[in-house]
Amino acid sequence: MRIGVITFPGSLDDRDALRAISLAGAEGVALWHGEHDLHGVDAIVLPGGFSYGDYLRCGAIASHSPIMAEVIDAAKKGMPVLGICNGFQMLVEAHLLPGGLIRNHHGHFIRRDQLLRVENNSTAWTSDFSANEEIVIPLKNGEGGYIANEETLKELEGEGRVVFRYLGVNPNGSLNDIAGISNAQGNVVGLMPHPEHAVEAGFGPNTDFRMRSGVDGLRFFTSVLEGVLA
Amino acid sequence: MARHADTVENAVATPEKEQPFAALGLKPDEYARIREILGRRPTSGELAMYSVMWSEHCSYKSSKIYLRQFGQKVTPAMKEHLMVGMGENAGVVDIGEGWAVTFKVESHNHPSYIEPFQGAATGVGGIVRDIISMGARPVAVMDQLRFGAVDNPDTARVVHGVVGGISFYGNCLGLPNIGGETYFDSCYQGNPLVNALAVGVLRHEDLHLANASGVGNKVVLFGARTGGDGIGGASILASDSFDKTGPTKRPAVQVGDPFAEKVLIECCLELYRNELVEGIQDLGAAGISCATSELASNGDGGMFIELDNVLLRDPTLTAEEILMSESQERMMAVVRPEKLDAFMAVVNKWDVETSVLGEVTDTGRLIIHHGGEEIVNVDPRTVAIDGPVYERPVAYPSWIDALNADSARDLPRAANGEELKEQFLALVASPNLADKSYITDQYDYYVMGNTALAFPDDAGMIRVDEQSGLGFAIATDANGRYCQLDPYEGARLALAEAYRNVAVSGATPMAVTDCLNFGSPEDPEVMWQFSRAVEGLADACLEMEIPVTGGNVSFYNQTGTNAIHPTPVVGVLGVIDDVARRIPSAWQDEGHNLYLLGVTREELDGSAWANTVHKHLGGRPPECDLSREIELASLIRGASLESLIGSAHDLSDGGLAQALAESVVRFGIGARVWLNDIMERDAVDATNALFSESTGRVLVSVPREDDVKFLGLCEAREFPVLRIGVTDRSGAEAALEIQGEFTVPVSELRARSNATLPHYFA
Amino acid sequence: MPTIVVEVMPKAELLDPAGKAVAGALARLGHSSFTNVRIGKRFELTVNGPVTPEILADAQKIAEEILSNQVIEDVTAVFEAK
Amino acid sequence: MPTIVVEVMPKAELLDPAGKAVAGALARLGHSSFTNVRIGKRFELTVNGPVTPEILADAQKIAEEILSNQVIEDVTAVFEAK
Ligand SMILES: Nc1ncnc2c1ncn2[C@@H]1O[C@H](COP(=O)(O)OP(=O)(O)O)[C@@H](O)[C@H]1O
Ligand SMILES: [Mg+2]
Repeated sequence: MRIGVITFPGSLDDRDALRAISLAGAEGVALWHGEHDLHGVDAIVLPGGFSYGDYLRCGAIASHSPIMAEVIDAAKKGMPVLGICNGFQMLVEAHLLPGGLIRNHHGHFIRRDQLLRVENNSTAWTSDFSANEEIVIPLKNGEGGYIANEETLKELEGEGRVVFRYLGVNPNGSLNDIAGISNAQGNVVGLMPHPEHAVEAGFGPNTDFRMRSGVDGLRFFTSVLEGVLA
Repeated sequence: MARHADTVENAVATPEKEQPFAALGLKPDEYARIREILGRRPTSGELAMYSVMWSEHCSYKSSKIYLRQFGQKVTPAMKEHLMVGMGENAGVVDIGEGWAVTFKVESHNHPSYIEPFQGAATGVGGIVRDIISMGARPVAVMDQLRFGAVDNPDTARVVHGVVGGISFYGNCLGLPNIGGETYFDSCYQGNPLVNALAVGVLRHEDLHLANASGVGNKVVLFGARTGGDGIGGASILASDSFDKTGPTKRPAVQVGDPFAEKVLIECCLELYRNELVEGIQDLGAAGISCATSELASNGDGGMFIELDNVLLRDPTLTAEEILMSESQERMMAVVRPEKLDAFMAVVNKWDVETSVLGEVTDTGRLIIHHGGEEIVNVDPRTVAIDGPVYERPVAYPSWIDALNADSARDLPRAANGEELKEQFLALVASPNLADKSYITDQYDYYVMGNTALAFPDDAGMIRVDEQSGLGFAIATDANGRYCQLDPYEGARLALAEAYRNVAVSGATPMAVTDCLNFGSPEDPEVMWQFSRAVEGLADACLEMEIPVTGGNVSFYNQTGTNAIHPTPVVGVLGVIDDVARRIPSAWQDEGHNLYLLGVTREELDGSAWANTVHKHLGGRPPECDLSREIELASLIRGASLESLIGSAHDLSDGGLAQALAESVVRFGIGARVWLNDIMERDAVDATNALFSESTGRVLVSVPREDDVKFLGLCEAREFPVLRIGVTDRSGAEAALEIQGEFTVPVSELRARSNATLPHYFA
Repeated sequence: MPTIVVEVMPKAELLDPAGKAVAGALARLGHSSFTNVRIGKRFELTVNGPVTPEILADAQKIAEEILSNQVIEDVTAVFEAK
Repeated sequence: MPTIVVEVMPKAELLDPAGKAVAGALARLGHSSFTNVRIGKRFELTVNGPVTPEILADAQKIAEEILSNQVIEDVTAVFEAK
């Protein structure tokens, strides 16, 4: 299976996403923002970083990139798309996911090993988790506060489209402790924490067992692998 | 409206014209020397160049005669792994398997006081460009910070800005921050120190140097456009040479654009990969003046530049301002004409604006044209290399004997366990020892996926080769209080501590960088401190056989007659064959034995204990036995190779007490510790057993099954070792028990340690 | 050169933590007359040549589609600066 | 309730990375009439009661000392919104 990772100017975690994909047993394909070609990939990751410096709104300028037209098209046809952090912000700006992401309520960038609950394990990117499983995934952002109007929140909650929720600490003031959401079909998932940083023992988040040993992020990528093979 | 710059022709014709050299920071004799070199008065453009390049910051005119020691006090062993030594943008060290590492620490102190956010941000940006210019991919940053008193109202302004700026720039650039230092002391009140360190990795064959060789090769400026940043000084020239309306408003501050720099990194790496540049130089202080004169000096000696080709952000800039502008995120490359098209294709791919300014010549002159006229015609070496050199007067400080005589030996000690506990808690919560998460939580260390260790571990560690696990570790240290007591010893102690911090991570120390932060060189007592510190560092490096590969000097950290404590920040780089072997600073298991390596002496002078409990600074810094440090490092390495130890934490500020506190708090696993064996063997009291800052000591945890082997190792090497406790329960019950003295729940320790910085800054 | 100003404010019904933080700071510093603060953006677009109705319309379009995110923000004004 | 508006812009002579990024995006998307973009902030301060000259003066002071960083920004306007 081939999973594309799009590099935008200012993308930072693109190489990490490619590494995660290969550790999960798939083939990573580097894609370039300026092209209109998805090179026949089966799924797409929009990686973390600060595309175009995130100066306007996070992900806003990147969401107008040439390749995003193809991504929007493919997503609407059901291709699995995962937006991580800046990628989540792009999905929101591209209106593939509802709501918006704003400055953290405490005003700072924050990096922490974040406990999450997997609220929905039937999306393309979460099928390898069990329902309500608690996982630890690194989080690092300055603008990760999820907001949406009442109606949207109700819809997300009602349809089970809140995929991940922060446990213990709400690190950025997100409404309803929302860490990640999906579209109605479940093929497009966006979240603020970084699964690609929890894929290799020695370089991941701390767990109760050992420092830097967390690999919960790997199953995002094995999930999509199995989904496509199935 | 067109402004005509002062031309060479004009300079020849008007020898008597008065020039504002003093306002530009040049001394009368320096100005006279420029006239002598040129055989005429300088044009205003030349004056701009000489004045910035001959400044203390760029020319090292007060420090040069001392820094030479770093190149002289060397043994063949010290050169063995050095691919590039002092004098280039950054030193390069061969770490094996075809890999090399380049690293350097630099100051951005003054700008960070004026505008803390942008000052600190551009400090990170500047040092990272040094690393790129060596042909390396930057892979990590660190920040060494010194602020004024924690409770001074201005300190919060500086802390918020500086930390925010480092976080913003480093995170946005995608470089993991893997460590640093944070100290508060009123001596830094008007002179905070913001040092930034960057590390890069490269394959041996990718090494690039800053020189302009090959007559006819193109000189190309790329990256951000040139604006009026950081050229407060040049406006003096502008007003002098052009009109009577007074200087235009030119800010002294620079604004950083980490996004532009990130793109520049990727663009440069692609240029290197495709072998499209012959030489490259970053633009930092003194901008185009520095880049052109240095590239030319280090190459074939000549260069012709058409200044009109510089892409401007602000079209009203004068020639002098363009020459002096410190706009960030710019690079200058030397490119073969036949490769120019390929070069342009890469920069266009990355949307990086680029212009060809001129070419390399063999005239031995740096000639710059503007508006079709010659405004600069100099021998570039006289600008970049043969600047003034001063042997400034030094004077033994009048106050230092009295300070040294005032030992902490006579300060009252805790009378009982309860008092000892109060002192312990006070230290744990003191701003210099308290938990730094308020700061470090704002730094990303995950990006790039190769961070094996970062704060709060003693050293940061990065995997270089994903197949073999080859990596490097790095730590920096400087204890300004020790340096105030004795700058020679203080510098040696800084090296010893950084060396030890790298060693306890499991890596082998290999090379040194330094950032020497001092008061005014025009003060003979400061100059004495400086000379002693450099001598101490150079001697210590020679003794440890570990070379200084580069660094930076920051003078004038002084308000009136109040100089900062001498603060020579020393960074040590080590290599580790496989980062999987890394040793954390804190234990992760219950029931391990705790050993103290090294001996404890009555050494409380300059200590955190004296500072926190008695507000005292006096006496002599702790003794520093460098051969002991080498033995200690080799012992740890031996133990690590056999996987005998679970954790290792070096003892420094706050002594054993602080090492224990940090170790139990980190993973919430308590410990039972006894002091009596230390007190008996080393003939010290409980206060010293807990708070002495004797060097050459490390606290290690060893699994029971490896006990015999570990002790055998210590015995074989005749290294002093004492079993001082065991790791204990974790969870809600976890506590640190100092037997016969006191017990503190880990939760209380954590709460105390975590509360301090948020209390002042959150 | 002529300039078009675009003003964008966070939607009134949505959270504005930055505004809230500033309001809190003002209250702590004793500036009690101000009960609420909202923080938006002001864009100044330099126009190359005269501001025609077409250019103003283009600015309006840009304001809605790029300079703001209509899900969380409102364009409150687009006008030529005098 | 009455509102005082404070406008803060980055100093003209300093780099405005945000404006630069947006200008680049506009050009790439074909909106070529706009040659330069600068991005500042717009604060709306809600006032509890009528806007007296004292309150306006206080707002001016706040604008200079709290809402802006005078080293890199200018307060370009402080006025009561109609
Ligand atoms: N400004 C900073 N940036 C990054 N890391 C920091 C900073 N200040 C302190 N640290 C980290 O916090 C930890 C504790 O600092 P410190 O007590 O000074 O260490 P040590 O005593 O080992 O030199 C170290 O891992 C250090 O790297
Ligand atoms: Mg240490």
